[in-house]
Amino acid sequence: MSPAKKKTKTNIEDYLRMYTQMVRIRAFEDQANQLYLSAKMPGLTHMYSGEEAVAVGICEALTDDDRITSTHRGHGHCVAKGADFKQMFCELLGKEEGYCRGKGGSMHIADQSHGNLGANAIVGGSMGIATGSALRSRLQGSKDVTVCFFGDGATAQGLLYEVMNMAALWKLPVIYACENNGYSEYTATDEIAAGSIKARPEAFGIEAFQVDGQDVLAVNDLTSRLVQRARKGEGPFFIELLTYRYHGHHVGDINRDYYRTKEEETIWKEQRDPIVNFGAWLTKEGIASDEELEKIRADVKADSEAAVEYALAAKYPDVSEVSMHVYAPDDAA
Amino acid sequence: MSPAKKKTKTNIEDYLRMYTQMVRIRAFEDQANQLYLSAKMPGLTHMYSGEEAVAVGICEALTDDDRITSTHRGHGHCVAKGADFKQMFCELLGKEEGYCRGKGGSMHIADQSHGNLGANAIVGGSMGIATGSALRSRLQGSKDVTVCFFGDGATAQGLLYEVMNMAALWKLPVIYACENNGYSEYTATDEIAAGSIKARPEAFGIEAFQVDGQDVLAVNDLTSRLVQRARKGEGPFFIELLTYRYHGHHVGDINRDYYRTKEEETIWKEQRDPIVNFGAWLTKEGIASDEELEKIRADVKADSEAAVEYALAAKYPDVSEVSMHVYAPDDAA
Amino acid sequence: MRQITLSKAVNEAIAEEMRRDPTVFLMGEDVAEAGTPFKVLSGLVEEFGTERVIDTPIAEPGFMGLAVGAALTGSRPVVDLMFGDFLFLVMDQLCNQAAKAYYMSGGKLNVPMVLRTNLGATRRSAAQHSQSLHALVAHIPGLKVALPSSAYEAKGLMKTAIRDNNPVVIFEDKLMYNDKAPVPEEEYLIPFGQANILREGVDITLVGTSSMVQVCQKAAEMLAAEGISAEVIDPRTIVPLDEETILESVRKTSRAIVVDEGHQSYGITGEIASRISEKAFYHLDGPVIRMGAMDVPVPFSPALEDITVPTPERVAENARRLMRGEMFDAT
Amino acid sequence: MRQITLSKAVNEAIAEEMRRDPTVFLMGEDVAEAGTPFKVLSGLVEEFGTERVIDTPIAEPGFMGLAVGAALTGSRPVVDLMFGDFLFLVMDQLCNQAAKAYYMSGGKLNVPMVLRTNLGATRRSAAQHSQSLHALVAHIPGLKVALPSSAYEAKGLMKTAIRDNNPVVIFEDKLMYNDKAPVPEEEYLIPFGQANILREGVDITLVGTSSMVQVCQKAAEMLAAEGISAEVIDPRTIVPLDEETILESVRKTSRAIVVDEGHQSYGITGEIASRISEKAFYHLDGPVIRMGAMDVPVPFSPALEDITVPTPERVAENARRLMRGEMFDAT
Ligand SMILES: Cc1ncc(C[n+]2csc(CCOP(=O)(O)OP(=O)(O)O)c2C)c(N)n1
Ligand SMILES: Cc1ncc(C[n+]2csc(CCOP(=O)(O)OP(=O)(O)O)c2C)c(N)n1
Ligand SMILES: [Mg+2]
Ligand SMILES: [Mg+2]
Repeated sequence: MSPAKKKTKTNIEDYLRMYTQMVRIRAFEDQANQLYLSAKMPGLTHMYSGEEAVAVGICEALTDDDRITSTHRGHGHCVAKGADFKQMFCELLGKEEGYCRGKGGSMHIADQSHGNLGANAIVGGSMGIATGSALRSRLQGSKDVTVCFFGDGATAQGLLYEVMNMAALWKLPVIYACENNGYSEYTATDEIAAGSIKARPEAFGIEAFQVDGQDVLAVNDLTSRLVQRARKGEGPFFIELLTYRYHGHHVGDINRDYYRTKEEETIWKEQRDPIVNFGAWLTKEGIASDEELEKIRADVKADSEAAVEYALAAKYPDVSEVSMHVYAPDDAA
Repeated sequence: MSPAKKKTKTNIEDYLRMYTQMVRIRAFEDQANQLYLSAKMPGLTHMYSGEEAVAVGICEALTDDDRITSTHRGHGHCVAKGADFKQMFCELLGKEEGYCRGKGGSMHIADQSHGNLGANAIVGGSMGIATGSALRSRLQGSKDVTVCFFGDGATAQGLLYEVMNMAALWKLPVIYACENNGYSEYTATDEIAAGSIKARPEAFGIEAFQVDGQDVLAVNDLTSRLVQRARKGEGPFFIELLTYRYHGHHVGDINRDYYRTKEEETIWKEQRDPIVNFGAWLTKEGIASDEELEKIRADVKADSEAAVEYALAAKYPDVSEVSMHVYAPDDAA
Repeated sequence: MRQITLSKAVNEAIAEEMRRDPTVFLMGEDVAEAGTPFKVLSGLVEEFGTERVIDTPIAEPGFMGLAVGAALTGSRPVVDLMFGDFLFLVMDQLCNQAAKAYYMSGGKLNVPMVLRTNLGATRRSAAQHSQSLHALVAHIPGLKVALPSSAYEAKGLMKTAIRDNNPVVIFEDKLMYNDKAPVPEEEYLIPFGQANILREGVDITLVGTSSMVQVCQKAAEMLAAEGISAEVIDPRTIVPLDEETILESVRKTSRAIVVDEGHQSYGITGEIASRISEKAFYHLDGPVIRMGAMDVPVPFSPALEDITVPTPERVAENARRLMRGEMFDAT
Repeated sequence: MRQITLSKAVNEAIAEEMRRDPTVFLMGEDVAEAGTPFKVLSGLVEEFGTERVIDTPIAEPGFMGLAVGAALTGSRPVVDLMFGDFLFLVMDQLCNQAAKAYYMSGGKLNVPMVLRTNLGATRRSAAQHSQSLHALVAHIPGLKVALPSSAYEAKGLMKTAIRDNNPVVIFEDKLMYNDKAPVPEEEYLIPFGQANILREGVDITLVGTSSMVQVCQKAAEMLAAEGISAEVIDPRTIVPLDEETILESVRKTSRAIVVDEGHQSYGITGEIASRISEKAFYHLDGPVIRMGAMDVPVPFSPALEDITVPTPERVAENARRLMRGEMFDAT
């Protein structure tokens, strides 16, 4: 664990909140996976388990005024940015009380109230959106920063280079957060990314960093510094976060032998788990006891179960909603 | 002038051919400009004058089997790759004997017989095409190389980064030739390109070079080396050629003061003209006399005038051609 | 009333809205000092500065993406796309992102932005600078599509577009930039979904869009000289489409020709003609005739280009045949 | 005859053509070892190697561009686009480049390539993974567009597409990948521009495309039970369109419904219905009814998604009303 932060009263709260948030993501995904396996969830979904330190380390450096854009693997970002379990599960099940009234589902979940501009089912599709949000911040003289999450596979999309060029030219307050989990669907990153990912933003004059994405404190420290600098007009920035997804590319991707080994999975899960390792650090440093952490996990689990129950019982939108929300009304209307 | 090449019998022929080809481009553009100003040419067009050493230096390093893709500013590439004046002027005037039977015009002129896959009116639009031609060469075990011409402004197109990534991953025999003439329409390059153009391909693991685009020998030497290496599977490569366009962005762009100074234009024209400087070197080295060069210029001028006359008198395609060439017929047909 | 060019009308509309609403800004290639290659936006950067009139790199997908993000978070961008043909480059940002955000978010996020671009052939600009691609965006729910047919419409529709809370695509006819029309000094807006009846008539309805409104007007004049009374209707917006005005006219005239500059097949004319055939079926004296651009890429050669688009002569000829009750193939 | 899945049929077609012609190769995301997420291409990399079954980065515009360049210079690429919704990303390379090269070069350069992708909603995949966007490409001259409606068509049309000298876009219905149909062991090709009459009838013509062919078939069965005899026609390719077969049928039945899974407005149904209304006008007993998908982004919620697409029940209901001569609004 990065020892950059000192143990103070405030930090202790921060640490425990980060721990809790990571546990919440894991619990959410475990429930979502169960819902899928028991055929209670429509469609399919992409699990964030294993990458919790990335979303939490970053989002804990942001305020509700700061925006994020998310990806197809977006539940983690959504939880980390402050979303509520019930509304999330309702959305995943297509229920009226979902964040998007059931119209978006897992791949389009958004949470306007906490600055989550939404998941995106087009790989790289939100790179422009994030950069545009930062442009709006600059134009309106606001201080908010936007973080754009995307995967290593998404670095193949030309859009990234178009928007990084503009962000660099105009010094926009945007942070590109590349979650490098080593795979793009069923293909290893080296087979689809030439040269160096970090050198690419640098060629556009953007300061770039690489960080251990399993170390929530390292992620949070770096991001906090960059967010402060971005607020002062020193952006944009690029962070490559080295991480790993535990599950398949999506919930149905069960046989993975042809593209990655069981050993590799085991090493990441057993030696580099961001929650286990952070928990161990917290107890070693005397910040929390095993029992306290155990209670956090138990509470979160109970919460997530209750939310699932709630969502399963919640009602679907009325059929009349099908043609609502195609066009936003006039302000006068 | 780069002294890299020795003065031998063969080289003398090469040198004079390069000189002639540059003179041909200039003469072609002067005629095209006149046609436009006298309202004999339909549409509009983009002049290559000033950049001759780029097209000639590169294309003289290629064979007819090698392919190029060209741009909206494509007459120079077309001439340099071996095209005939008559068919070119016929195309610019929309005549049946044009390279594209008058259907393409200035912005789509192509010359299949010499490996010119065509000009493109979409900035960056041929980056994929050039790279795909190189992929075909690799797949079919051919030795030909493809050169992709594009401007500094075109480096803003994300497509470039998508295809460079694939070219680098698969070691394709393609050379990206970035004609940096300092402007993208009415905007200076620094205002639209962040960081370093040359560092961008390097970030994808592509060897990149910068060369004086007004020095035909320097361009030709570098390209010849890279073409040989690309044939051996050591590609792709990227060349940034520093050059200048004498005319406006297009023939109608007359008042340019708001985006570039008269002084700047004068310096390039009077001190850095690729034809004048190469001519001076040829006479200084005793390769050709002033009279010989003068005769080349006079012959080319006469050729170009004759071609214009021919094209003006040539006939338009029959109206029935309007619905021909929408679909290629079956091989059997 | 004063007469101003379409170009000036667009410029005024944007300037007025930028004065009124500080969240409106402009972006695109060479929109600032150069005022676009068509010079439509000249003078705006002088008034509003480079913060609100932003020159972008040649990165259409990229700056469309930025506009969507800015619009989603409280700005009102007006994006300039130099040629309608470049729409193909921005389709993902426009159709997968901008068009769907309001729906996918269950009404929580919306994208108030304008994409202004152009259409129209016969400028000798060849296949990649001459297309009329409005049918593509009209097919995508969530987008509104406006087709001004004169300076008056260009101003009124642009102002409405900027105030609309949805993504709106406006296609100007690039051959019309210098055409003048009466435009009031006073502020006015043209509501979306209200067709304009340019000329009343009783024998036949001519529905024309954008550049084809003038073509229909000229055809109507030719027909009038022969005693055929044509009604000319300009829908002004094709999404939303003012179906009622068109249907009412056809119920009266019993005959209709729909004229549009997009390719004929799978385009605008099919939709409008179908709605007429469906909903005014028992009033029709003959088939609804469609006249779009030929289904060929736009050729460069002047000898070929001009015959790809409908002309007043051909509209009038089809009208005569329809009047005579001939059964014919208009294509 | 043996029965195989649509997925297997596509796989066989590509394998056969790759064996026959060494210039044919495949490229796309996860097409090699993974055989695509739908597993349609499983086994091909084992037979043909990674040189001819090429996994690409997630760069749709880029690899479409590569395919155009390879096709222009002597290869015959088959490009796999994982979801039809990603068409928006490749429109420039497809529509400005591939579609126009033959024309712009005056017949000197051509682009023999196949873009295979899919369409179809009701898979709970939400607005960006459920679209049926075939109308967009059908509008662009220079492209051919095939819509297989069963394993039999999928194989025969794919083989024809690969041999065609033009860019062809094939949309498979992603809900049909596991549906089986009789497919001969012997080689066969299905020529483009030849509609298939699946069921003969005298009272009403049902024209259905892709996924909607089955819907029309089911509706026809329901109607048959009530004594209404429906003819069911599958155009198989919408560009070129076999207008004659459709017109001949309607001239016989005097009534028609056109059913397609793309959005209804400015889509496929408008074109086909218009051609019928124009060219069989004097044979029609009632308006040609169009049934497309609702003009809304595809919603995720199962409670909403299913009502956005035409169903056999609704087709049958419209047919009954048409038979009764009712005047009604089908939308
Ligand atoms: C434009 C586009 N192309 C392809 C896909 C299909 N797809 C979904 S996720 C994915 C892999 C993304 O890899 P990466 O960016 O590394 O994110 P990860 O899944 O590893 O989090 C692909 C190819 C898509 N959704 N959008
Ligand atoms: C996709 C696209 N965007 C914009 C344009 C309009 N346009 C034509 S040339 C040009 C500038 C190109 O600059 P550069 O690439 O540097 O080439 P140069 O003209 O300097 O040779 C622009 C913006 C276009 N043709 N295509
Ligand atoms: Mg990844
Ligand atoms: Mg330039």
